[in-house]
Amino acid sequence: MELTLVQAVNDALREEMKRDQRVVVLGEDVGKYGGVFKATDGLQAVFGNERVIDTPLNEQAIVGASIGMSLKGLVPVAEIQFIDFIHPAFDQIVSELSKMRYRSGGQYAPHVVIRAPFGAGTKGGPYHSQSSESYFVHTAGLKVVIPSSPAECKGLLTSSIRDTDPVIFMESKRLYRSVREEVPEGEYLVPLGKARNARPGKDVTILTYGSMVQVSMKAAEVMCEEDVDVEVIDIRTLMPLDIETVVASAKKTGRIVIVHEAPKTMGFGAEISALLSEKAFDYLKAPIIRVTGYDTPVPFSLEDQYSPSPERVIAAIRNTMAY
Amino acid sequence: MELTLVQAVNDALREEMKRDQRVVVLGEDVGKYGGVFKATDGLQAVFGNERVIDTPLNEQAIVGASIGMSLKGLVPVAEIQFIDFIHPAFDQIVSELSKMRYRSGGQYAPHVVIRAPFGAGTKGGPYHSQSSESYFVHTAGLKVVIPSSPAECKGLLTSSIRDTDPVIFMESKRLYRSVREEVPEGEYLVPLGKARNARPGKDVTILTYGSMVQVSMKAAEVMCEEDVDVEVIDIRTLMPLDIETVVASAKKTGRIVIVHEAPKTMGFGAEISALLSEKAFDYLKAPIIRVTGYDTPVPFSLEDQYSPSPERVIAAIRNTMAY
Amino acid sequence: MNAGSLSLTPSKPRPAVSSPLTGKQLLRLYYLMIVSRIADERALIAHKQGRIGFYVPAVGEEAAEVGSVFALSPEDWIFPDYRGSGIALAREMPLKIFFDQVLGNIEDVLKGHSMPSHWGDSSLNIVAPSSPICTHLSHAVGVAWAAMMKREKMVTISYFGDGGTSSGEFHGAVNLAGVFKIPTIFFCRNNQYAISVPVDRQTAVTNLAEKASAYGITGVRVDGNDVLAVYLATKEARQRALRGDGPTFIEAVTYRLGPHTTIDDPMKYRGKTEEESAWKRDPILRFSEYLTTLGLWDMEKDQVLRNKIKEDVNLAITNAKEVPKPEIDSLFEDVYSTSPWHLDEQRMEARRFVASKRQIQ
Amino acid sequence: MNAGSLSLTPSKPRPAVSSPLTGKQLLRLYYLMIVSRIADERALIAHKQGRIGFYVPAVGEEAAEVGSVFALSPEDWIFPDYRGSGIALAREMPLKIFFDQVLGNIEDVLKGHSMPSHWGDSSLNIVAPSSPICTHLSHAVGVAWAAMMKREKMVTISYFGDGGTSSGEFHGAVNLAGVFKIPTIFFCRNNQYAISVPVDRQTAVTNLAEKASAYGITGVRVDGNDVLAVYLATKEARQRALRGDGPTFIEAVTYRLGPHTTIDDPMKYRGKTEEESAWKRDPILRFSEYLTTLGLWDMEKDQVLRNKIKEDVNLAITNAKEVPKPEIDSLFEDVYSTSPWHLDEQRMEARRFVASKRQIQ
Ligand SMILES: Cc1ncc(C[n+]2csc(CCOP(=O)(O)OP(=O)(O)O)c2C)c(N)n1
Ligand SMILES: Cc1ncc(C[n+]2csc(CCOP(=O)(O)OP(=O)(O)O)c2C)c(N)n1
Ligand SMILES: [Mg+2]
Ligand SMILES: [Mg+2]
Repeated sequence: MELTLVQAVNDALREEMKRDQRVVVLGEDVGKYGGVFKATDGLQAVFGNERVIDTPLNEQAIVGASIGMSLKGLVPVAEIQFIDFIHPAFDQIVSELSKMRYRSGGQYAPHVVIRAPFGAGTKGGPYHSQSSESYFVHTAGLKVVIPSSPAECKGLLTSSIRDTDPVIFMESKRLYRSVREEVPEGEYLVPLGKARNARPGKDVTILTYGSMVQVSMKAAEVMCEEDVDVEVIDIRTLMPLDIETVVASAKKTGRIVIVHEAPKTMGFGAEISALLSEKAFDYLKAPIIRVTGYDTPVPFSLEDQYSPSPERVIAAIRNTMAY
Repeated sequence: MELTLVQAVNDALREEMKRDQRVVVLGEDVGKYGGVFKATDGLQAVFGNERVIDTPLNEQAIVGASIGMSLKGLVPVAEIQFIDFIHPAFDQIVSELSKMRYRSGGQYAPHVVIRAPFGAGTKGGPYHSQSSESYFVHTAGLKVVIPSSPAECKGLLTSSIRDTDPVIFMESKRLYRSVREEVPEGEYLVPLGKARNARPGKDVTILTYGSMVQVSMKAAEVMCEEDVDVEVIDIRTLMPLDIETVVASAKKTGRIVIVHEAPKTMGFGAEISALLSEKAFDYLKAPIIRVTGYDTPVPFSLEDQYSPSPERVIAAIRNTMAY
Repeated sequence: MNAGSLSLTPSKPRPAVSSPLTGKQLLRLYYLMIVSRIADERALIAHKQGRIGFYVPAVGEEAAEVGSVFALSPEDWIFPDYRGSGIALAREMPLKIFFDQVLGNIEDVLKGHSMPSHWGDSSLNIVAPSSPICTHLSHAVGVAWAAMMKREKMVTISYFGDGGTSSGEFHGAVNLAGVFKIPTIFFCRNNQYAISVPVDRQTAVTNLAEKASAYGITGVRVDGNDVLAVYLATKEARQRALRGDGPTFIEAVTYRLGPHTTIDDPMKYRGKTEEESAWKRDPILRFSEYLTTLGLWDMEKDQVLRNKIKEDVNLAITNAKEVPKPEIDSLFEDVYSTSPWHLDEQRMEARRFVASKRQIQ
Repeated sequence: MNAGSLSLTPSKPRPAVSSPLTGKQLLRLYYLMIVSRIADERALIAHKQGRIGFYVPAVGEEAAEVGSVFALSPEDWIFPDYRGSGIALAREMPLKIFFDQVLGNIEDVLKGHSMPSHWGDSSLNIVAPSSPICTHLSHAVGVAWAAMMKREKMVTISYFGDGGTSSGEFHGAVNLAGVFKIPTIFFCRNNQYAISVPVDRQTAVTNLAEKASAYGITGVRVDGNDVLAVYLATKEARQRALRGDGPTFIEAVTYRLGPHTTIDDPMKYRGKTEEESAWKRDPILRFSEYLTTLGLWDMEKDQVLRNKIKEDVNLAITNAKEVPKPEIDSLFEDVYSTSPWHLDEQRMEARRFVASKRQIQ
């Protein structure tokens, strides 16, 4: 069936809730309303309001209660309405969700997924556009997953729900309805921790994820005309990173462009760049280039200028080729 | 006068409160008790409980009220008891403190300093030992300052209080009482945004900050015996970074070791490494090495093993020299 | 705690026993409510026409917003949330400033940085809000605290919704204000919903004003569709604050007659009948009937006034639409007091790309 | 809300009208309180001797901790905070497990990962706490919620201090529990201080149990030095929860007789006289007098019991001290369910350095 990304989220939740009684969904407006983006549309009608729960407006309690539920054998999938509103729950995430297994010597291990839409592209201004993955990748104990297309999304969300570690699952709003693709029906899994070679190439490697995969693919197509053969790696799981795939591609091409929407400074590109200079130093033919969001909040009016465009990626590819 | 680092904090606060009526201090236990580390000891007796304020146990209100006070012309210096307990205020910091100037087009600009002790070394377990600078460096709109010695601390804290941008000022607990040094009396400023060459050298550059400067200096001394001349740069201000000093040293030595206590993945070392591979690519003679805390919570019992030791820095120096 | 419901303009119109305001003031109040209503209505239409990208209407909550602002002095600082059209306009924000903000054009005092409907203007002592719920409450506490230390006679007021009372921010700010008897007013528009979530799913206490008792402060529940009742409750709260008797939590019981924002569809979570019965309690209708009973107002005047305001609003929207968007450099302004090297670098990069329009779709 | 103070063991000893417990149970309660007291006292001494690095005593709060735990069933889950010696010991945590945790040795069930005094053990349904204030309250809500969905007859209880009621976490968790009538108990040990901050600086409401009314739940204020009153209040709360009547907020009014932790000096913020008068309300003294009046106890028995427990505790400390520290690999365990490549790499690195003891000082 052809689905948009937000429909793929819905489908994955539906399948897992059907398959596994332990799975519950909770968050603000996720029930009757089906979520402000309709990601949980119709679930309450099917699974009842005990398993699809409209909560009060308090993100820390949503995450905290999810942790508790999971300790008692449920598998909560919490929705945070926008990743921008996850910060009230930051203490729960940093102090509890990520560290509970550790501090209890493995006795109490929260099995929780937090889903949240992120990224610019929908004219949401400074508080409905952020890309906050860095905070979570830096926090040991969390897994961080970001899908780039509807099918990917279904497979990765299903795996995230089954994974026994806490997962921050970030969904690009820009992709929610802009693409449709064939998504396998029924059970469909894409493993965590494995990157995807979205476009094999030999001259330059683009390392990217989420909606920036599309942007990078467009840039790659354009570069064909200039006879530059671009490889695009869809990172998929930022933590744990598929280091083998990333390093292998870097060694092959020796020219690296990293693309993400999050701000540059301490964005995930910094970590990839550092890892590659540790693990592929002798293979690098040019400086690793980061094409990213700027180190500013996301402005309302100039949002289009904020996010990396194919043009910016192309310029980076040309730069690295010319080096 | 010879002071410890925590006394230097006290001295800087005292001087600035004397000089500038607008400066107020607030936080948990900062008043009568003088702070759990005694950083604000005696201030309430001198400046009264209107300017040295014991607050209820709520970090978000401490930061939020500080923002408000500053909009009305005060200069609040808020203490968060441990950086580990700053997370309840994370939304105030990420959504408000860092973005208010931006979203208001410059109309409302919070002039606030948040001080917090950080780092391992005092057997505090997972929640009294963290080094959280990454979160703040990644958040555009904040400045981040970490002093490495008592005199540095006084000068940098004074500058932070006078700086009109919000500053996260992180004080290494490990240094609080372990070193004493001559600290200038009266007004003493060390500018923000300028790194310090703590030990000129020509073979290898160590980039570090906070208590890791000491650790790095020890490693550097040992390396003399092996005829390796190590330069140690004390970053001081992580945001904005003194890129000139960092790049100049990297170009000079071509061999880089970055040392910090924070976890490796997405630690500040990642950003420095990425920047240097952008700006000094052709000068690098060996992979940039990061010597850091591990990607785990800080354990109670094995805390000593967690933090970078001179031995680990020495091993990194030997590795880069042997490359 | 006074949690009894205050009502001065009874639903069945009859002359008020004694109005706290002069006839001129009553008409001014009405005028402000109408401006707010029409600005919202026109903005919703402009959104449907694709002329405005996003908007948050306060339709139905005009009595709560206008009545409370009217009770303040210009030196009092106002901390609105995103649902602040009635607040901004009651503070006499010019329609030009109002709609320049909605369009985020180059003349917007917020430089197009903020989302539409996040009005603020320092010259009016309206602090530009963020979007996260209730983070501004502690700012209002801080400003009032500083004023108290400086012995300045002023109060602050923060606005938020019923849903907001569940947030940790609410708790921290109100508790702090209670301990230090901060001269501030916490003004809750209980419009019955937090997007789709009804207030009885938000908290188990039916009377939100009860929450004040957890903090040892005064709580007042007021009919939020009664502009005079709101005015009086706010006025009293202001005096209480200035007297040194601490903060007040006001619950104004009202109803959000429109959608949550331009991207909401209330029919997904509540019925037409519920909305229709709520329209019968429309605060503007009620106040106009009251004014009519007092002999201060009639249908004809009403039509003239509405037409005039409609024109003004339409013009302001059209004009705001014609003002160009901000220049690329403004993307990098106001992150810090001065631009650090990395933002200089990034600005240079951005400039390069802005010239070449996007070509790849 | 029942905010009246419950008192069953009046300060002036006289036989209780009717004790809710048998003589055997009363003696057991007393025994548990004494174990808790002596464990704390011995730990403080061991700390002074440098044999223990850090400790959080609950001296003075034994009635609150032991009395409430005694009212629970083993299947109920307990969420203590860092001041939980009486809680752990009342749950019959063996002294070995107790002190292995304090030492963080290789036999510690928490693998030495957690700080001392952060007791937890899944076999006792005690959930290992973190240090940040009140983050565990919503966990207790979640566990009870899940149990409710599974139709399991159990409740959860979370412990926290007076200071904790100011946190955003408290607000979020209690409000949520109220809305969904979650079978959980919020147990506040009001020991008058949050480190140095007295409770009247923490909140403007004098009666913390009042806070329940903000959430539409039952609030109970109980004499926290009266072990039977605490027991009864908790028992009732448990029944209320199981009946489906929702959560209870219990404020146990008590006093922290010792320091906040081993690194605190209470003389910096309160006087000797205040402490001395508080010692007169020592819950153990009071309960022993009560038992004596009942003819269940005497000085001699007391001495024998105390000596025996002292020996047990000293032995447990000595033994725990002798157990070696965890191995280096354990530093990298339990971050994830399985170790990712980067932790494998880091473990290898760490192993290399652990062999070579630190040489540079
Ligand atoms: C911390 C946070 N969480 C979620 C949101 C998304 N959100 C925006 S408005 C809203 C409902 C607010 O309801 P209420 O407080 O009653 O105010 P109203 O919109 O009814 O005026 C929600 C959930 C947000 N802005 N901030
Ligand atoms: C979020 C957070 N802020 C600050 C601290 C530091 N701290 C530890 S205990 C404490 C006081 C707690 O007082 P209370 O809640 O009354 O409990 P008590 O210690 O008296 O049992 C503080 C401020 C913390 N642990 N967590
Ligand atoms: Mg509402
Ligand atoms: Mg206390």
